[in-house]
Amino acid sequence: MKKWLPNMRLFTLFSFMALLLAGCGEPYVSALQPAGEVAEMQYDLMILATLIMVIVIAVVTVIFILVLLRFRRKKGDENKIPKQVEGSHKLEIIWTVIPILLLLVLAVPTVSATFKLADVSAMDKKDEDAIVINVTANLYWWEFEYPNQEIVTAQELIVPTDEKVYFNLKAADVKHSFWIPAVGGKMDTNTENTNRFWLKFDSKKTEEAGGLFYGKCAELCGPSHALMDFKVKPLPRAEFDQWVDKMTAAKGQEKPETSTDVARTGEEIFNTSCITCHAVNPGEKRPTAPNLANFGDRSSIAGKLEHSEENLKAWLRDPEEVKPGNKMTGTYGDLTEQDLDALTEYLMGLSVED
Amino acid sequence: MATTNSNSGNPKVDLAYRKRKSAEEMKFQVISFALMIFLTVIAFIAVGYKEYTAWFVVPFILLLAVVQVIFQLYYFMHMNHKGHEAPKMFLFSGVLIAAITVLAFMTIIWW
Amino acid sequence: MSTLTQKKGFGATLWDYLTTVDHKKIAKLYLIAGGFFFLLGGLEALIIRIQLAVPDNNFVSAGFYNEVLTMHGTTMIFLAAMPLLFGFMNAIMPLQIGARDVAFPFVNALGFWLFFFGGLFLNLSWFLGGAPDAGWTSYASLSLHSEGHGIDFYVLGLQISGIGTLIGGINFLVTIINMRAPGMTYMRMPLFTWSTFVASALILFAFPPLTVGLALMMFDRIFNTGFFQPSMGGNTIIWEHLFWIFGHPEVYILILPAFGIFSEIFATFSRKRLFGYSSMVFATVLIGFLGFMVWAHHMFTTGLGPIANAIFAVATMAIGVPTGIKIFNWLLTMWGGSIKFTTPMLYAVAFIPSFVMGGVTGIMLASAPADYQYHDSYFVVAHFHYVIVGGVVFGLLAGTHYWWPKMFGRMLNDTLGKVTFWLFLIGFHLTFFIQHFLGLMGMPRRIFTFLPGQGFEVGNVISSVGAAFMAVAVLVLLYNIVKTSINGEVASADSWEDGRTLEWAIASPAPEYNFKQLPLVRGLDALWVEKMQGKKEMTPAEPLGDIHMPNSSILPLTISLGLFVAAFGFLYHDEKSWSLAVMLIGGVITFGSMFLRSVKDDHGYHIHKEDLIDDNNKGVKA
Amino acid sequence: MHVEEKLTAETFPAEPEKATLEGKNKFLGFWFFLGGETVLFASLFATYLALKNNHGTGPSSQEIFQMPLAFAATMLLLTSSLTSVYAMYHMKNFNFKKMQLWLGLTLLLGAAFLGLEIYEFYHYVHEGHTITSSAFGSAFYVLVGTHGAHVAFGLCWILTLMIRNANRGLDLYNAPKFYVASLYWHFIDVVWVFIFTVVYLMGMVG
Ligand code: HEA
Ligand code: HEA
Ligand code: HEC
Ligand code: CUA
Ligand SMILES: [Cu+2]
Repeated sequence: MKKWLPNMRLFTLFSFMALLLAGCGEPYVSALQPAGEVAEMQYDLMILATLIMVIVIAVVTVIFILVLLRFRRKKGDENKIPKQVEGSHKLEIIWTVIPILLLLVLAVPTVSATFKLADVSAMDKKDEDAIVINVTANLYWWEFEYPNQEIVTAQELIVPTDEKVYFNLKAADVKHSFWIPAVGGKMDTNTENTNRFWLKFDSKKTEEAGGLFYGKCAELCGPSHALMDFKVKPLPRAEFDQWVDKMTAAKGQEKPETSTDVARTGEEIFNTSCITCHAVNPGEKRPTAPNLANFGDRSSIAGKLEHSEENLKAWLRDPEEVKPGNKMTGTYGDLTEQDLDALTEYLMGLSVED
Repeated sequence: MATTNSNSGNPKVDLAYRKRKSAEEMKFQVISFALMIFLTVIAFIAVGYKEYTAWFVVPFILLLAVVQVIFQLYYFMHMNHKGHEAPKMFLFSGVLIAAITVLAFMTIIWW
Repeated sequence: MSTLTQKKGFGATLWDYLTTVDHKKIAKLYLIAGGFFFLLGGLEALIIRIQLAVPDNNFVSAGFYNEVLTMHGTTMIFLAAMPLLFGFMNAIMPLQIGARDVAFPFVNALGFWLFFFGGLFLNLSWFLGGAPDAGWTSYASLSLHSEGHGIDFYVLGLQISGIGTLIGGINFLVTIINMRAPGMTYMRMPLFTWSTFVASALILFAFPPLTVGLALMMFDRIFNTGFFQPSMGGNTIIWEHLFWIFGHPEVYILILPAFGIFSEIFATFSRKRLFGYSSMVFATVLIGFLGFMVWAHHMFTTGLGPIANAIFAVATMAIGVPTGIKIFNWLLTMWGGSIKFTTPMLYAVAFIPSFVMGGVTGIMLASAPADYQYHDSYFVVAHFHYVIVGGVVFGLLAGTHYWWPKMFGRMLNDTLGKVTFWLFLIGFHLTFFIQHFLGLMGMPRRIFTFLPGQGFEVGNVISSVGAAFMAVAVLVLLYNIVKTSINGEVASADSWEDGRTLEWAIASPAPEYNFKQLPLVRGLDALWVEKMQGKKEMTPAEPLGDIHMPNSSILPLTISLGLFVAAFGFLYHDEKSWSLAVMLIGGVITFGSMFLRSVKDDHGYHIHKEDLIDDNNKGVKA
Repeated sequence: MHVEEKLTAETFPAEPEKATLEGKNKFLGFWFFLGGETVLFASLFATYLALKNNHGTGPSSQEIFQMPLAFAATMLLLTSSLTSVYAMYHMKNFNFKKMQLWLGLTLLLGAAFLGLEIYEFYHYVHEGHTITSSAFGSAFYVLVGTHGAHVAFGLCWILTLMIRNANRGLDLYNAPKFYVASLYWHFIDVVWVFIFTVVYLMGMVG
């Protein structure tokens, strides 16, 4: 008996399904284009499940079509009384046992993956080398703290590629959920405890996706839940380390350098109106607002707008227009167009890169 | 219909029989009451007497509570009588779901 | 017509319905109120789909979208699907078991009015400062954070209507156990009755956790307790558990009666007895039982840990087995039958592939690690609309066409019915199939808008077009109802000619006492058994005698009205000076009515034998 | 047979609560209701168990619970369960007077229990243990308070029944009502058994 034959067929079907589903969506947001070990494990489970489900649907459909074609009431049969069948034990056993077997095929990898994905034991070992990031979800913005490196950033997550990155997840106000679809499934940020999980960012896939992944909030959290996006920038380990060094270096400075006069005016405005909420030192955590230390290096504004001067002005002019219900609206008085220009110049200059 | 429960044609005889039966049953009720009081006292003593560890006392008093409740249900609430099949089934289904709920809350909400 | 229901003026008819305790009239009330809420929920769905048709849309604001979304889910589940099913249970189940009424006619009416006033209260939030906006699940952190009174409306409204549902469930249970006609053993009960039974049992055990959850949330919001306040040592996850311990059984409360409706329709229009009757019963009970063991599959990403996730994942998958038994039994019921494609049968037939699609995506969701991806994405939205619309709504539409003649005495137009069917079927798949892919492509659910450039545009516009098809379908159905109630074909007792169960043995619509003489049931599909022996009607099990009937009463309405009034007092308790007075007035109305009910003996009345014989001459058979 | 028919000890059936269809329905429906109540209280107990150690800055259970008080309350309620059994015993024997007497006793014991509970709450509030002091406080008052509300409702219910039927005596219309009221009373006792065990005793053990 050729045992490999069904395997072969299964394999073909498997790859066919994979092909069908891949290429769906954009590589920087789609769970169908997995860009890391976690997403891949989940993707494989999805494909396996889909495969089983296609079998189930196929069986049902075949019987269904046969029934509909063969047993419709035809002309002349109006008075026919079909045989009143009570049931069949044999058939009933068949359609109890086969689904159980199919489900077992799904259940075993499910259980094993559940435990694999929950394995964060490296976090307890105080492994110096393991990258740990404390994520705090706030109403419509994300804070990323690197406790071992003692630096803080917001809105744009920077991680090393091709190694496990561990996350502590917590919410500051209401429940949110941390999700980078292309890289792995989500984990809720609760208000009363810290959840932990890990992700891995594949360097090749990062490149294919253009170097940047989209992250999302996946738990209804208020009006701007839809806009509570963040960006993820995976870097090769060496570059990541460089970034950390620059951030650390910037911590030492009293205050960020400002180059032009306009920027200096901006700084003054900032120091009167904004500093109460926003920190500009990469070592400082503020529960009130995103840390802006490396704002100039980001690829988006408030997680949503493209990073440009006009958009920054638009945000400062009326944050409510951009993100309804956000916590910055109406907290800093009116700004004139000159103020906006100055602030923009200043903020765009907040950078740790050269 | 009132006399469908009688066995004999004579309601007087029947009444005497029934009264005797009720009295008999009442005796059991009083006994179970005494036991319930007894169990309660034991439970209070087990806790009041501070020598035992919680690992022993908690399951022990829970057991006493369960026993006591069985007395209530079967004697005071007559679940030992016939005609209680449906109540039994639904009460125990309720107890099962109750147990799952409590168990879940004690195990998977730990923070 | 019976001598007791002659033509009346509008006022008298209205009063009749406000005070009725007749299960058939209460059924109509459920159908009207539930139907109204379905239109409302559908309107909200249309707003959702218009807003999401194109990226960055401004049709509605973010805050308003959240209200619409929350009210769509809440209205559809609590105020449309469940009451509509209750309508059919009320109308049909007593007939199917050969009973003259339900066990507690008064409580039956009370259940309806509680539901109605609860739903009314909830929807008044639109006009009184804003609807609830934390999703139909109303997770605690967000709902405690939510400003205004929206969530208070949710909590109090659902509490009131929930009590109504609970007592309705108890009523059905007792009816089925105590009121079956002679010979109607458990294993001869039609499957719709069986599924009513199991669904009622689920209601009995699932609603108390919701009651508690809502009460705790009310205390937290109104009296500043700390159940869900982490700063006070509270824990929001408790709400999630309580909600889902209720919430998961709830979805089976919805689907099981729909399964029951389909079971009747398959057998009737295949002219064949249900294949594997006893395994169908067994599977129904098993689904109900397993329904209580799987709630945490809605919380895989909450962080319960791998052990809990693994257990709940496997338990959830197990439900696929009994459900599969049912699917195959239905297919085999049709196998070898003589299938007639009436409108109800079309829905039943279309239900099979549609529901299986939704069911198997449910099994996919049950795979916990993969659910980390699916959860709170449009994949889940697709899953549950496939099971809910493809299962429950199809069931409701099928039941509407199937039992309409029995309830209202006129047939619905079959051609228009088929137009509705095809439009709805196409619209349904158009709307929801594509959503599976949207979810996998990274689109979260409950978002009021999405930004361009993420690949979500095409899918969303297709989905919105589909919703338009469904809307047209519903409009055609409404037209059908209006048209046929003016000049529709008058229905005979056995309206479909292939009726098998007892409801088809009596006139359409049924006389107020249902069965003049209780029927003697001699097997499964009682009427069919008689028909096969060449008889046209049931053999009576008792001689003709006086029939005992319950009295009408306005008290169910006033009891519910009192709670409705008192709820306003609670809502504004520390805001308005009149709140305490309103609370008291409401309390007086409710408790006063209850007091009246308990001191005034209510022995009902009798329809006399002579009047029944009279009826006979006018052509009503029983 | 009519439900209002005047009966004698001889004609009174052995199971008066189930002699009519209305009675049977009431009996069964009430048991189902108790099944639902079981789950309701389980949800409250579960919540309490999850939160009982989160007393924050307020007092913990060990610091405030008073064993003698809990013991006295327990004895009162257990005894009231027995008195209501006596009442049903006399109902079955068609002795209306004695039934009313024992029911009256039940009411007194129940009222005493409720009095103790109110006193206890009053005392706790003075100690700084209130419904808003911590999650523990909230869970405690809502669980024990829900039970207390059941007791209060039971008292009103039985009292109404006694007054309403005082001049009428027993018949098959009110016998099921008395019967289910006593079932309710026993159920309240069942819940209390778990409250004194889980809340008070386990609260002392820690
Ligand atoms: C009528 C309503 C209904 C029904 C019947 C179901 C049925 C099922 N549901 Fe669904 N579900 C919902 C309504 C429903 N659901 C709703 C409303 C939500 C979202 C709530 C919210 O968050 O707002 C939800 C969410 C939901 C989740 C959580 C997703 C998430 O939020 O992350 C999960 C996870 O396991 C799940 C699983 C299932 C399963 C396994 C079934 C099973 O019962 C399905 C069983 C059926 C079949 C499997 C098909 C037939 C079987 C065969 C042909 C036999 C062979 C089959 C196999 C071998 C697989 N559902
Ligand atoms: C019984 C349950 C039920 C039913 C039947 C439906 C029916 C529909 N649902 Fe809904 N839905 C839910 C239960 C249900 N839904 C739940 C529980 C949620 C989750 C909510 C949450 O996240 O909290 C949800 C969420 C939900 C979403 C996700 C929103 C989001 O996450 O942001 C969407 C989006 O497409 C949607 C669409 C639809 C559509 C198009 C229909 C269509 O099938 C509707 C078809 C009906 C009509 C189109 C009616 C026609 C009306 C008219 C013709 C107007 C006449 C008007 C008057 C006279 C008043 N639903
Ligand atoms: C109440 C405190 C508060 C004040 C005062 C405040 N902000 Fe903000 N700011 C926030 C919050 C909160 C956010 C995050 C908003 C969101 O994304 O929902 C934010 C976001 C921003 C962002 C986008 C950050 C990013 O990483 O994309 C910029 C830029 C910004 N603020 C600049 C300013 C400037 C300039 C001022 C003063 C003129 C100011 N803020 C004053 C709270 C404040
Ligand atoms: Cu944060 Cu949604
Ligand atoms: Cu579920």
